[in-house]
Amino acid sequence: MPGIAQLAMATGFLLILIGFYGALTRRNLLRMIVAFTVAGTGVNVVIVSIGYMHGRTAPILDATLAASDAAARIIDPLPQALVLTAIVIGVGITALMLAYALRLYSQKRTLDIGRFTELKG
Amino acid sequence: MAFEWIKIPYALLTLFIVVNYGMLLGALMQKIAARVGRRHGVPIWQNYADLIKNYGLRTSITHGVMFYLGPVFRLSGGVGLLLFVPTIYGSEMFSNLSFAGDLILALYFVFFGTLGMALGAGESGHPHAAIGVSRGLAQVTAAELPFALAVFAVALQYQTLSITDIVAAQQGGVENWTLFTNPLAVAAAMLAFLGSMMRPPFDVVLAPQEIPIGPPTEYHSSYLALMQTNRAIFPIAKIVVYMNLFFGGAATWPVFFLKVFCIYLVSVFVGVVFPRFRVEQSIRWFLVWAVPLGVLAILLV
Amino acid sequence: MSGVDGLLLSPLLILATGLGAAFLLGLLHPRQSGVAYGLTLVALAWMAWIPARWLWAFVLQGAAPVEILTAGTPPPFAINLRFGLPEAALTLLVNLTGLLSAIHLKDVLLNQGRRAMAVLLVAVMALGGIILTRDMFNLFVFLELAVISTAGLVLLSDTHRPGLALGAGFKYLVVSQFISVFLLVGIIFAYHATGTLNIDGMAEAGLANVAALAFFLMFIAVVSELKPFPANGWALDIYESAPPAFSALFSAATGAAVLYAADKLLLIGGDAWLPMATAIGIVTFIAANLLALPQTHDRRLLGYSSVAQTGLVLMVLGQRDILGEATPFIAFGLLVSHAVAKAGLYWLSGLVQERRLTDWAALGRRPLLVFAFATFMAMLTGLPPFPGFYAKWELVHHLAGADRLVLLALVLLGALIEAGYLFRWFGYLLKREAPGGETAPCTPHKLVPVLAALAAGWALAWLWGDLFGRVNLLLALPLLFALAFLLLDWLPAWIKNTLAIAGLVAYFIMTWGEYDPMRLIFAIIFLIGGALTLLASYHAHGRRIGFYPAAMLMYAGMVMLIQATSAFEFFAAWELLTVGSYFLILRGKASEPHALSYILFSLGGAFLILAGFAIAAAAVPRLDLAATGALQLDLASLAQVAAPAAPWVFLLLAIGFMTKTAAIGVHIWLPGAHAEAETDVSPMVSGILLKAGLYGLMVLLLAMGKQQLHGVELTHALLWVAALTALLGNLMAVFQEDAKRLLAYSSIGQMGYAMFGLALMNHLGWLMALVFVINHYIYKSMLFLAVGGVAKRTGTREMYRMGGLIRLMPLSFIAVLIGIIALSGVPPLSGFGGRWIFYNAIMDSETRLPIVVLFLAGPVAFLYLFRLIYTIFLGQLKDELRRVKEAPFWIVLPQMIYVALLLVFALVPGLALRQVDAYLDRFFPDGGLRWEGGQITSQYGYWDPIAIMIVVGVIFTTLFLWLLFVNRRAQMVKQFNIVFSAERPYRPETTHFAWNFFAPYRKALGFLTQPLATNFWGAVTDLLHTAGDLGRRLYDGNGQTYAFHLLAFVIIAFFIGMGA
Amino acid sequence: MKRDPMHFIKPELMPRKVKGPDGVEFEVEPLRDYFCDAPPTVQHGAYLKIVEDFFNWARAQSLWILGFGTGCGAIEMRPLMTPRFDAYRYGIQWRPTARQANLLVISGYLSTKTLKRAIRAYEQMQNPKYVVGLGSCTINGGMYWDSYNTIKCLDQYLPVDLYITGCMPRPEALLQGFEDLKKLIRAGQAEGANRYAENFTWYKANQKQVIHDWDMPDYNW
Amino acid sequence: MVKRFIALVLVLAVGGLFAVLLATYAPDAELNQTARYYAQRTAQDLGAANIVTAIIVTYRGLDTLGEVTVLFLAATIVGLVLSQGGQSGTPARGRVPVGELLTTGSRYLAPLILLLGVYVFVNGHLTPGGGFQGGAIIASGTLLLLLADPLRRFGHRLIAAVESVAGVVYVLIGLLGLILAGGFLDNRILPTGALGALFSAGAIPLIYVLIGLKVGAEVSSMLVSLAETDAETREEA
Repeated sequence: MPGIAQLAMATGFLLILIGFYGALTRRNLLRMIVAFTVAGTGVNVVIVSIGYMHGRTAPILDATLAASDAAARIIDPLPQALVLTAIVIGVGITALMLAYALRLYSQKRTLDIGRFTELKG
Repeated sequence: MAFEWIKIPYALLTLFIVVNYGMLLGALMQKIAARVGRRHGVPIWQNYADLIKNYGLRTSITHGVMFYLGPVFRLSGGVGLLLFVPTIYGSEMFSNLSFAGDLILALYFVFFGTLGMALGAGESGHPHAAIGVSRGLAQVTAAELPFALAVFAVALQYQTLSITDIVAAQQGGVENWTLFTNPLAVAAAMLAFLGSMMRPPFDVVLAPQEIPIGPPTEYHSSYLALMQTNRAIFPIAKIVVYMNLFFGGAATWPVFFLKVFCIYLVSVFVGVVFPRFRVEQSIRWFLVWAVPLGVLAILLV
Repeated sequence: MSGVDGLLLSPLLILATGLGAAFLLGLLHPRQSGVAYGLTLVALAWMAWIPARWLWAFVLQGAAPVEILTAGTPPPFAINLRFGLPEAALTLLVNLTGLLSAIHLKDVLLNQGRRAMAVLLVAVMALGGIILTRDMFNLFVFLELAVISTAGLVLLSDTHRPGLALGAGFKYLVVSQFISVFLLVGIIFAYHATGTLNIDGMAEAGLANVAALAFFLMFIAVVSELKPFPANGWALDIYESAPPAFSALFSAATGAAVLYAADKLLLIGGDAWLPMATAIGIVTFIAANLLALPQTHDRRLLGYSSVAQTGLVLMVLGQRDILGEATPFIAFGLLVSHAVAKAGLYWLSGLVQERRLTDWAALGRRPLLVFAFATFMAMLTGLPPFPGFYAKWELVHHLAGADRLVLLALVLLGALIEAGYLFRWFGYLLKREAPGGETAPCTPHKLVPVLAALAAGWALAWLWGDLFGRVNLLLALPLLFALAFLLLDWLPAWIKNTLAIAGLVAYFIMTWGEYDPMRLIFAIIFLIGGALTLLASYHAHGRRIGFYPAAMLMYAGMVMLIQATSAFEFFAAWELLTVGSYFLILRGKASEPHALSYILFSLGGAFLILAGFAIAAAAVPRLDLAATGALQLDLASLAQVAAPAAPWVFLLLAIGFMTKTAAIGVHIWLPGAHAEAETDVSPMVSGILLKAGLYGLMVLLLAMGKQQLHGVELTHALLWVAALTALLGNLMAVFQEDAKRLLAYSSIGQMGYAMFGLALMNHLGWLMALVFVINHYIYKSMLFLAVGGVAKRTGTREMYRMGGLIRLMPLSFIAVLIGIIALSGVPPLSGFGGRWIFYNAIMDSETRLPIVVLFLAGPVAFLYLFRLIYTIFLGQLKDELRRVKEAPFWIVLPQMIYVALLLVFALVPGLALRQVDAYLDRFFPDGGLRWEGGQITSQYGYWDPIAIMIVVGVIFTTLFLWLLFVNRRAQMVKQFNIVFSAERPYRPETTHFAWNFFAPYRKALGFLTQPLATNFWGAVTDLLHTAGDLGRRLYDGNGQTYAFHLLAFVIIAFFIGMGA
Repeated sequence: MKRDPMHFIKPELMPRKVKGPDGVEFEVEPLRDYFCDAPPTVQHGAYLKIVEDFFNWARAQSLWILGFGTGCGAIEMRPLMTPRFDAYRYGIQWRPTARQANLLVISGYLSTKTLKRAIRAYEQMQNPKYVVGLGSCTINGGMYWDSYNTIKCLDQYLPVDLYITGCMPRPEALLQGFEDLKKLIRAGQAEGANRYAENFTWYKANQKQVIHDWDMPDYNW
Repeated sequence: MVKRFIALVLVLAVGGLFAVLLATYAPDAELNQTARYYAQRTAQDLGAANIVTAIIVTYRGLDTLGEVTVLFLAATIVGLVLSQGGQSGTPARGRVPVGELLTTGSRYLAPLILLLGVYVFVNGHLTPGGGFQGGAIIASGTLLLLLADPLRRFGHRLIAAVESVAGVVYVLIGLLGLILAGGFLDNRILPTGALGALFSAGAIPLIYVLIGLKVGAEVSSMLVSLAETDAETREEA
């Protein structure tokens, strides 16, 4: 029976596929960037779903969770650390692409990617 | 086979005999050709008269050094070819200067005269001379091939390149001649012989009217005299090579005169009958008829 | 220990200084960009100094690789960085390129402000991170850092249309988004499977079936960063639009870093994934080179070339299983050559205004930059003495050893295509006339990186020579002598000429003792003959920049060729003389296309020889592996090549050597190359260089003797090829209008004769070949010099425009007269000797038919020889040539020496041939000649050269005296005093019969001279170009299409990879 | 040189400036550069009379006629080559080039234009050379006695050794004429070439008086 | 039309790839060795309550350094890209007047948002969240201010200074870790203190504060740059 992890991962993969399809078919730059963000979120969901273990709690040591029995009760903290970095990098690239899109628009008054094909061959 | 001083007078003797025989034979052949045309033909001593007249001419012009040396090259080619080949088999007297080189020397020395003459004619500045030379050289490439093949076949057959050995192998009766032991080679050689004798089927080089006698058009008086002496010696010298290679050589002078006459007659015999070939026709003729014979000769030896 | 363990030298500092400096720049006031620039340079310099110091420690002081732990906890739980020899070398390469690029970008950085400097610092730091990190996710972070900084740096574009760079940057980001998705998914699933993010941890855990898919995603993502063939449109747009300094950084540094990352990944994947890496690598190498052919934009071409080289290195990494411990030597050799050369070329492109390849002619006037360009080009095509050459040698040998011949063929094919477009470009640079625009002002900051790359190139050449172990090419005396002329190039020409001649003669005196008689002949021709030909070079005034290094390189190559004992020395010498002669031929005014076809055929031949040696080395039974080393194939040991490979080795080597002697089919380069070369270069190239090919054939035939391939006797085939070459070479010469082309075709014919002699494989056949070698050198050099002198005086090479020069240029006439008498084989002179030995040789040869072809070729020589001398010297003198002076003294002098040499060789052939005749007995016992006094007797006939000369001389002089006596008062007349049927010739031009001299002959035998070979090779090149054009249509400039390509590439790789 | 109709010189013979391959300009004077303008000299026979007689015998025996037919007489010369008359028997032969010929037969009327060619052909022959005139036209103009462009008396222009009369002499007459010529030669009286050399200026004056477009050197070697 | 079809095929193929991954995925019953190490050793070694923060700041400190550089880089390049654009910015087509509700609300909310952001990244090592989340909150505060008053000018000099100082100090702490403690970015250069206390877990809180400030400064500088593109006047960055 697909557990929560598989369900989350499936949605993550689905998001990635939607993101890819959007990026490949939409000609507008901004829509492409949005599609990439969707794909990025999908990846993040997948990463987080990897670390999930049934019936365990978040890796924060506090009153309810003593340091000693942490190993038995917490889920895998590493993916969460990785996802944080992945998100930040996603933000960085998206910001860059938006800036590019802005300048490309200001240059040719269009956002259609098909119009920026001076470099070819 | 070393050099002795006595060989020089002997060689000069051979030269004297051959020059005179050449003059007379040339006139005789002209007379035969005339008689074919039911003309009486020139007197037998006509060549002498022409020679002396040309030597006797008082003035001459020169176009330059190479023009001046042309006839000298030509005649020394003829004389050299004659002397490098032993004329009479077996006699030390008449083996001339053949100690210097063998069959290959004779084969290549033929070109010495041609080259010199071509350069002389070139210097004359006359376009007809150049056209004549270009035709002559073009024709000689095709004409020489069957002869070279025949010579190679004979050399392979007798496993030697020295002419005296080849003649020695053909002694003892007519059936030992190369004519009968290697007929293909002789056939190819004789076809090539026609090409090299400047007789009508292949005399587009000296075509009298079209390009006034081709290369020698600017030559006269003593130059022409030298060329006439060569025209007497050179055919005989070439025929001597043919005779030694294919027709058993000559042990004595009468046999020599007879065989030379017969071989010379072959070219005259063909010459009086056929009209003149253009250069590409003659090249094609040689490559179609003479060369296959030569190739067969090599393969079947 | 070795003084490298201080904090300031800790490898981590590479990253820390980069970051620290980037952040520090933020503090500076915008107007202090000068200070910021200084800080950036200091930071980059320090980042470069650390690995340099470590490299010194590793190499010389034997320091051990060091593990750097972060966060004080052991690796699997924290990120660790390793710093061994490879990392040190790579970081040094990256940081140095970064520093030099920063210097190159001085003015761009200054006006862009401190932000651009920060981006540059971070970019260099990121690449350092990729190399050092041993953690997968950390690798992902640094990769993304590199991507972003690349996108940022592309914007500092100096092209006048900034919009281009924007488009390229955006496409790059689009593609990198896809790549990062795959990489992240791959990493997380690999983590799930192995429980660790550390690369070494993953390697031990090993990736079972499911994890294999995860590894595939990671691997395909990193490989996509390496710009594999279908999915590299974005990379080329970046190369085209980015500023050159950045492209240098992008191609050299990023390429190297990501390649090392791919290597680390392959560590994880293990041997199962090597075939995929190889496949992607080789496909990229071939396809990128093919697409580079039709390029006209210089930076895009460099882009394709760098993509190709990266593919090649990836392929080498993929062959790690068979290369074993040689992998670093080869991979680094190729990578370093590519990096230094590509960076250098990009920095050079900064100095050129226009972007078309032909506009690089503007550099043509600067010798130093031309030398730099030549060095970079030589490094890229792997010519000696550069690292690429050693690397290619090892690579080919290992591939042949592991019997991967298809791969070997593809590598060589790709290298040949690359050589094609690079040498074509070098031709444009030197020969096309510079467009109006001067090169960009050579400000020092743009020049320093180029010179640094140049110095690095030559230093690496010396280093790789040492690393190679056996022979370091740069220590070979002849090569050093040639390179010394590079430094002396500022001297006037005559001093250099004297030096060159002295050098050649001295070297001959030093080494003539060690040659056996056969090689002694070649040594005499190469050295003494070379010195003689160089006499003609005194006629040139001024400095003749570039002539002497090229000439000395050729002579060095040739001398090393005959001194070579091992296959490696032989091949190195072969390529040296090819390169030297290429530069020599390229000096001719209109010689560019011909020099290109020359170098392509020669390199093609050289690659065949390389393949031949490699297969031979593989097939030689490994008795003494340890002693001589696997790859130390001696020329002599060619004989023990095992049966199945022997005929193929023979075939490859024979074809390779025959491209140099211009056998029919591969001869089309010769006429153009020899005709268009300069007056004193033609004799060198034609008289001396062709003998190198013959020497190669001799070595081959001596070593391997007769070979059978599918029942066909290879020497028999060689016989036919030689005969056809002789006939067709002579026939084509007959119909030439250009004098030098006529002589060039005649060389083809003569080489046909010489090869025929060799192919006869009997004593006299070889003797004939040697006679031809000597004869051909003497009369061909003489004829080329004579015709060159005439062409210099009359200003034209077309024979029908000359005529009647015998009175004005008598000495040239004598030289040509003696030359043609000798060449045609007419008795008194030495040509006849060759013919006489030929006849004796064919007496006992078993095959007869080729001899028929050769007999026809003989008299044909008369035709073009007479045409040469008649149309130039005899016939009618043209008006404009009436005041022509005799050829310059220094061109006539060698000719007269050659005339004397010919006469001496004609009179006393024994002087040269006696020892070699005895020497040949060792290989061909029967059929030798007996030399008694003047007479030479063979088994069949006899020949007495002195007697012939005397007899002919006596007859000639007596007849001449007789004519002089009889014809004393001949009246000297002028050119129009001819019997023109009682008329007067119109003009000299119409009376000189020279144009289409053998028209009837062309009607008869013209069909034999159809340009079949030219059409064939033309078709091959057209095919390659159309393939290139078709390929180029793949990149239509649309970012989305590039995304499609990437996904398609991933899917295809997946199906093929996982399927296999 | 204004175009004087009487002294018209063809353009290719006009002096012209020419630029050599090395860029040096120089003057080319065709008439002086292309043609040798040395005058003919009197050539004496061999010192000994016996040798000269012997040579004269040879000269008589091998008469090489230049194939140069001008007037209607040329048609009479053709039969001599045919079997019926066969001049070869007497050592007579036709040579296509003037160099090798020693007998010039002017066979009939001679227009001034042809005279120019005849002179050139005659001057290109070698000493000793003989001229034979056929028919009355060469003697006194014949039926063209009052024509404006024919040569009335050949002797003023070329040194004629023998005339064969008849308005056109038949081949037999020609043969007989040649026999007479042989006697002259054998007697040593056929020194036309020397006569031409001795009063060369006189001949040249007569010729120039008739030939107006004289655009060639005085003596055409 | 063909393009869509090919896109669909490709995406489905990639989907197939992911499907294989999904099908063969089996969640671990037990923590793998790396996670178990973190679970057991974080408390006693680093003294940080929030294990994820411990991993982010110390164990995988280099990643975080890399991340911060990514953001710094993105901000710099965005600034570069937009400053290069020159005056080609779109003319402000009649700015829609900002609603009264937004202006007053932002004036009230902005300080609160700022406070929340500071709280989040100060308690990064104790409670969920940390430098990045806090930085993002501060940036959202700046965004709110920008929305309220688009012509508002922020002192670029200030933002750049904060950014640089934070970056440099962060690197210095890293180097200090190398000198004093076990390795680069080791947090034990300061006493780890009691678990759960504000001043515990060595240098982690200090690093997180710096990261928070830096991220806040960078993201807001990006937003400001984007905002300025359509503003008429532009003073040199």
